[in-house]
Amino acid sequence: MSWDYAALLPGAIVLSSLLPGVFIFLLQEESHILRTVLNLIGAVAKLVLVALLIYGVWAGQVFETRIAIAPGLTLVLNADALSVLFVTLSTVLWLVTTVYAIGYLEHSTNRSRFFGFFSLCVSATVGIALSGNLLTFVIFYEVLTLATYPLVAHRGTPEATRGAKIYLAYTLSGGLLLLVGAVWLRTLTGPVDFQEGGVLGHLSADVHGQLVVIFALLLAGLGVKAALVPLHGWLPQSMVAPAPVSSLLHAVAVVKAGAFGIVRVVYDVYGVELASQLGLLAVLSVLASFTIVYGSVMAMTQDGLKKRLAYSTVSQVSYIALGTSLLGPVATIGGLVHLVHQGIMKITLFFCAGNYAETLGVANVSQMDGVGRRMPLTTLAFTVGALGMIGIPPIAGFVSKWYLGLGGVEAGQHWVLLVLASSTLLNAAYFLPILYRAWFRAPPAAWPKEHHFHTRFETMGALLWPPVITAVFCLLAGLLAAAPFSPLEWARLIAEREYGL
Amino acid sequence: MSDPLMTAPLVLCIALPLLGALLVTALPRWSVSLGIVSALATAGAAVALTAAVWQQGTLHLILGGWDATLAIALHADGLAAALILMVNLVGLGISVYATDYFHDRLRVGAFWPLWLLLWAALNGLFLAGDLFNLYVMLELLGIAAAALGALTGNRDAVAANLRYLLVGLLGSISYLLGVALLYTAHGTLDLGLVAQRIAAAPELFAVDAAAMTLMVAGLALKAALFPLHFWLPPAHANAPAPVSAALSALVVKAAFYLILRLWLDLFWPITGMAAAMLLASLGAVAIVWGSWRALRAERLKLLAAYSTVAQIGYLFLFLPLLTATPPGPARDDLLAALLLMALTHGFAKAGFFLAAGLVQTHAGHDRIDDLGGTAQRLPATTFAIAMAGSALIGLPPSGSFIGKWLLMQSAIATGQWWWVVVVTTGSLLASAYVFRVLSRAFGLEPTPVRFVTDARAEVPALTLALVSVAVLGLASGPLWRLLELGSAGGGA
Amino acid sequence: MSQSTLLIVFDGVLLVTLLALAAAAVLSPEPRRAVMLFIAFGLWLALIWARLQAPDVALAEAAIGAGLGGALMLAAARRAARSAASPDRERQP
Amino acid sequence: MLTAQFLYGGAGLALFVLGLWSFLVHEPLLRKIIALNITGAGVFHVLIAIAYRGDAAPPDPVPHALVLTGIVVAVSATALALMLGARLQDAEDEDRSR
Amino acid sequence: MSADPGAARRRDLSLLLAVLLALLGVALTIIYFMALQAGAAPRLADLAYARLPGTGVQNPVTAVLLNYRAYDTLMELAVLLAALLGIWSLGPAAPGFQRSGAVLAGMVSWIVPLLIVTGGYLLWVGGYAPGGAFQAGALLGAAGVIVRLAGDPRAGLPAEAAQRWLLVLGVLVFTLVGLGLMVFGAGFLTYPPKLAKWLILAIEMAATVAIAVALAAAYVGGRPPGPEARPTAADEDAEPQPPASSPRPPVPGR
Repeated sequence: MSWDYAALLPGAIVLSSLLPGVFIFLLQEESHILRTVLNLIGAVAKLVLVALLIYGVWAGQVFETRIAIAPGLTLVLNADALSVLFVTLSTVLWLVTTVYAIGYLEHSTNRSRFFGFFSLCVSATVGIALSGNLLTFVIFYEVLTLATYPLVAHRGTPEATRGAKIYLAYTLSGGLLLLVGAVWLRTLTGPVDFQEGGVLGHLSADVHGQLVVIFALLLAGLGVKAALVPLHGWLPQSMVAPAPVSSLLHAVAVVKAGAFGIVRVVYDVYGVELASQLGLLAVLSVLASFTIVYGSVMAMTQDGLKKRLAYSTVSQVSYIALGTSLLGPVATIGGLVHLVHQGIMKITLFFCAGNYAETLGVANVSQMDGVGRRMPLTTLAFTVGALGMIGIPPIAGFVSKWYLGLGGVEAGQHWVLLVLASSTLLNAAYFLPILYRAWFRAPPAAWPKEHHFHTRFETMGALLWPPVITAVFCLLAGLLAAAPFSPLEWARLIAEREYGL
Repeated sequence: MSDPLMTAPLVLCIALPLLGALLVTALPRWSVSLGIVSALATAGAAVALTAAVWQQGTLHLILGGWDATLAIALHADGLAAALILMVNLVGLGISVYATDYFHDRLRVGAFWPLWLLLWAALNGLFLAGDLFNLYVMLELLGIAAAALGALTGNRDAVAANLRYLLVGLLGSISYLLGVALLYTAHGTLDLGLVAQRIAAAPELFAVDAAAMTLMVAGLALKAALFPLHFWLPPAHANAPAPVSAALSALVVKAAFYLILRLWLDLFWPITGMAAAMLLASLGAVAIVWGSWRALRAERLKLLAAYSTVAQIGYLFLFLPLLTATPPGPARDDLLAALLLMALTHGFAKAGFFLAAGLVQTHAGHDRIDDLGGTAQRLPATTFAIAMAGSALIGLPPSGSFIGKWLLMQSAIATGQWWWVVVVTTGSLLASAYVFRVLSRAFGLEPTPVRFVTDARAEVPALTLALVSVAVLGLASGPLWRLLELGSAGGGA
Repeated sequence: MSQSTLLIVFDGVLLVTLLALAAAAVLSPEPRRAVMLFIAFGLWLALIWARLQAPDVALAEAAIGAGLGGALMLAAARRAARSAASPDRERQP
Repeated sequence: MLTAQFLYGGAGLALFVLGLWSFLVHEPLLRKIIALNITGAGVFHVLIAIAYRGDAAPPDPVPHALVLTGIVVAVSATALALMLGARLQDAEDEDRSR
Repeated sequence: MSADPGAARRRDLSLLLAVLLALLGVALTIIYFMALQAGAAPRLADLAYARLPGTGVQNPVTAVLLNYRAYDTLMELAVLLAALLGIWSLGPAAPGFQRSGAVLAGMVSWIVPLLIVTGGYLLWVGGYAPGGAFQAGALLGAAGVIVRLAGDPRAGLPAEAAQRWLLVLGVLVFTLVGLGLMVFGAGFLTYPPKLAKWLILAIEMAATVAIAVALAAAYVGGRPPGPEARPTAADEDAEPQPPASSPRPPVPGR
């Protein structure tokens, strides 16, 4: 274990939110300012550290923190291009969400508990992103489950406890399957780190049967968090959580952790070649496609805004899995870039949904008539996010879909276009009516439960600016897709490395 | 080896708590302060002992300066040292907690001497290198434990601990008959020498096997291996919280340690796959049955007690894996994993029971379904339960996560994949019972004012739970070194 | 030869009596009777141990095992009998 | 000498089994305690038997010492068990008279 | 025997157990025979006699108990102490039996001194003849039992505070001698041959007192009756055991 800068940085990135989290737990409930300061210090410090990391990785530096837990069992935090993509997403969105949450929970109870777990949750996500081997990945994956459970249950209502219980039942079972798969794999490979191009190439064909079973275990474990149908049941149920939690769960932490795990397993454990050869990619692509369509169909039937968004997540996250399942760098780029794009778009939508609920008491689509006039900026942000989801250029979502479609063609899987097209139609079918209501219907005489904040804007600043900022991100990610350090360019870098181009 | 300074910790680990017990017996008015001083001194001796083993390997001391066959030996290898360290740190935590828990002067006076005697017995048992001395230690342990368990004086507690006492006595008598057979056949009582003679006399297989059966059966009764666990849940659930912690975390562990010691060091040449499989199968049933009953338990402490039944089961799963694994790194991993599971459970279960005691004190009861408000009012206590609970489930980064990882790895590698099914089932059930408790912490109660409300009781619970989660999970490397130093097992 | 045979017969009689006493103690449902038989068993055991050249242990068994153990059991038997006979009068001062 | 050892030891084993049986089938506390004491006495008896080395040779003192220790341990446990039983009976009497 | 099915089932069960255990007995006897024939014959006997001259005593059993395996004996005294403390933790003793017959009272006046004298004698001869601390302690304890039977609620023992000191005396002297020897470089419980006799005697005397007091106190059956033993109401209320889940019956005040 060497203690130089390159070996410390990944660990420091995890600790930058973990330590404030621990202190926040110990704070008294009324220490509002200290808690806010700790939160922001952690978020900003992490951002600075990640910036250093990006620069270093771009410059070809190797960052790796290794801690031996026990002989042969090593905790590895390693920054490769793929980790950096996910770490950056989490870090940026955490900062935004922290600001949002501070505003959202201003008069809530149990805030020390909430922000403590909130920090733990982000630490776990960043840990997942930086994991350098399966053991580390499993550890952080489970910690994430534990850290998000209290957030889902936070409100303490019977529905919240129930939703949290369902969430836990799904994720813990999934975690166990993942664990078994990881352990089994280890008995075949010994201790190995993730590696671009996979680490199983040297195994003899005798164990290929075992490898298929192991993949099934890993996929089942990861699929729970990634909400692959039929393992998605927890996601709509956990909508009882407060809005910042939903935002984080859907855009960054939980769902993305599952999708990211699938990417890791396919590219850096099995290797695309082997996975394709074993027929694993075909299975994955079918599952992903089915999930995409199913999620969209279900979303159309929901009246609750958050539930509709939740099913939309089910559908959209599988774009990442779909991109991963198609052989060829272009599809890979599409999947990876959607990891980021879906994140910023979905978090925008959830922030807006939270604003509607918090400011006007509007929680259902049917109540949204005329919200655009009452809350124009929020609704503008919502519109950007929704159009992006549908795939209207020049918003981020278009870029993802374009590359996915192209990748499908490149891989010779033309049916992918069909999936994408039907999904796009369905997306339009459940988002456009909302936009129509919001902008073109007359507002009701009175909102269900309106709060007046003493501000000149439509709602409290801490609630308003986060979605606006993320909406701007959505636009920029689409408009500046070709600029250096854009998500797309970074995804291209990863794909080149994975395919050894 | 015979340097008295180096071997002094061996003696002090036993003599100090014993002296402490005498002083608190003779001077009941100062029992709390004398008790805490003794606890600190004992824990210090244990740390010194572990440090000594760490520095120079196995410690061996023949008392009285006589021939090894004639006298009693004290013996500390890595396995014993690691367990001693756990027992004494947990013991210290329990002691600090107890200063806050007992308020009635009479019970304070009754608790301390018995607790220190129990402590002396635990240390003595881990360090004993003599078969008959182990019997005496077992009896001291059993009597002190039953007396402590009945301390509340209520009817359920007395009835349960009376049964515990009788069952324990039966177990020790069975053990003693085994010792008598071994003395008859091999003519000495020293553990190491008997081991040599067993290895050298394969023609006495039947005698040794019978002795092993009697001894292991007797100890399995004390270790509450299914179906001999029936006495444990009521006895542990009805004892005062610090006592429950000691019984569940330490006393049961001591009986298991002895089984392991006999299995690895004494009977290794004659243990076979069949015997190992039998014990492991019972362990597997214990895991499922114990977890299931924990899930159905209505009271928090009863839940914790059933969880102990399940957790002991895990330790037995290692036996067939050890049998199937040839000496080498894989076997070292397995032994370390076994030790890690035992240590983690020690810390976690103690933390759990201490926290449960706090909940009980504050709520006036420990019915799980009605705990909502209390769990929320005591964040530190609930945290302790949560962390200890994660360790019981085997979630990362707890020590039992590493233990289970290595256990499953070995099960797959040796083709005994069915234990993986058992472990996952047990983990799922454990998650269910732990989170059944934890979900009570989320309710519509008013926000607690501060994190820690009752430091002297909450800090020990929290610390013990924290050790089981963070320290053992993330820094278990030293255990490998300790085990390497102490020669545990027929392979070495 | 004949002396050793005699000895074995003697031993046999000692042991059969011992086992009979133990069986009687174990089988007696009446507490006081069982305890009395147990004490007799203990004393007989002490006798046998003395015959086996274990006088120290014989003394201890007679005094501690049979004597004090028996006394403790007798007290318990008396308590059990009293409690069974008159559960209500038990509480009166 | 071997004969005597075998005979007496065998009787000890018989006592062990007898006590064990009684412990398992008889419910009342006092009977269980008597049974345990007889089980223990059986084991002690085995030890005394193997210590015996004929009338000519002095006996092995080590098992004797073990048995002495065992007797004291047994009486301690018996005393505690009986008193716990008495405490239990008080509680039960109380319940009944309520 | 009644004809109810439960009793019949129990009888069947006990018969079945009897058969199984009889088989166990037979198996054990065969095993025992094999063990006897293993040829470990002298076992520790010869060695124990060979080392006897250095032990400070001539009675080989005392040599094992207080020298070779003194540590066992130390812990055994701790077992006795633990049992007694357990008994005391259950509450104060019942008052003694009120009436003692004239016969008993008369017996006490001569049997108690006799027991005490015999006990002292056994303690003294323990060094070279059958006897020793345990036997002596048992006899003294028996004297206590008789005194108790004759009506003394304390069985002739002193007040609680003094009793506590007497109780711990055996283990205390034993441990302190052991530790003292360790401090002076001889090793825990390793007696120098010259001092062995006297150290063993000191330990035995302390142990005799402790054993006698413990046995008599165990017979008394609870904390010694006396003014300080009575729990106050305030103490009772402070106990954290909640009344709801565990109704604790009051300490019996018979």
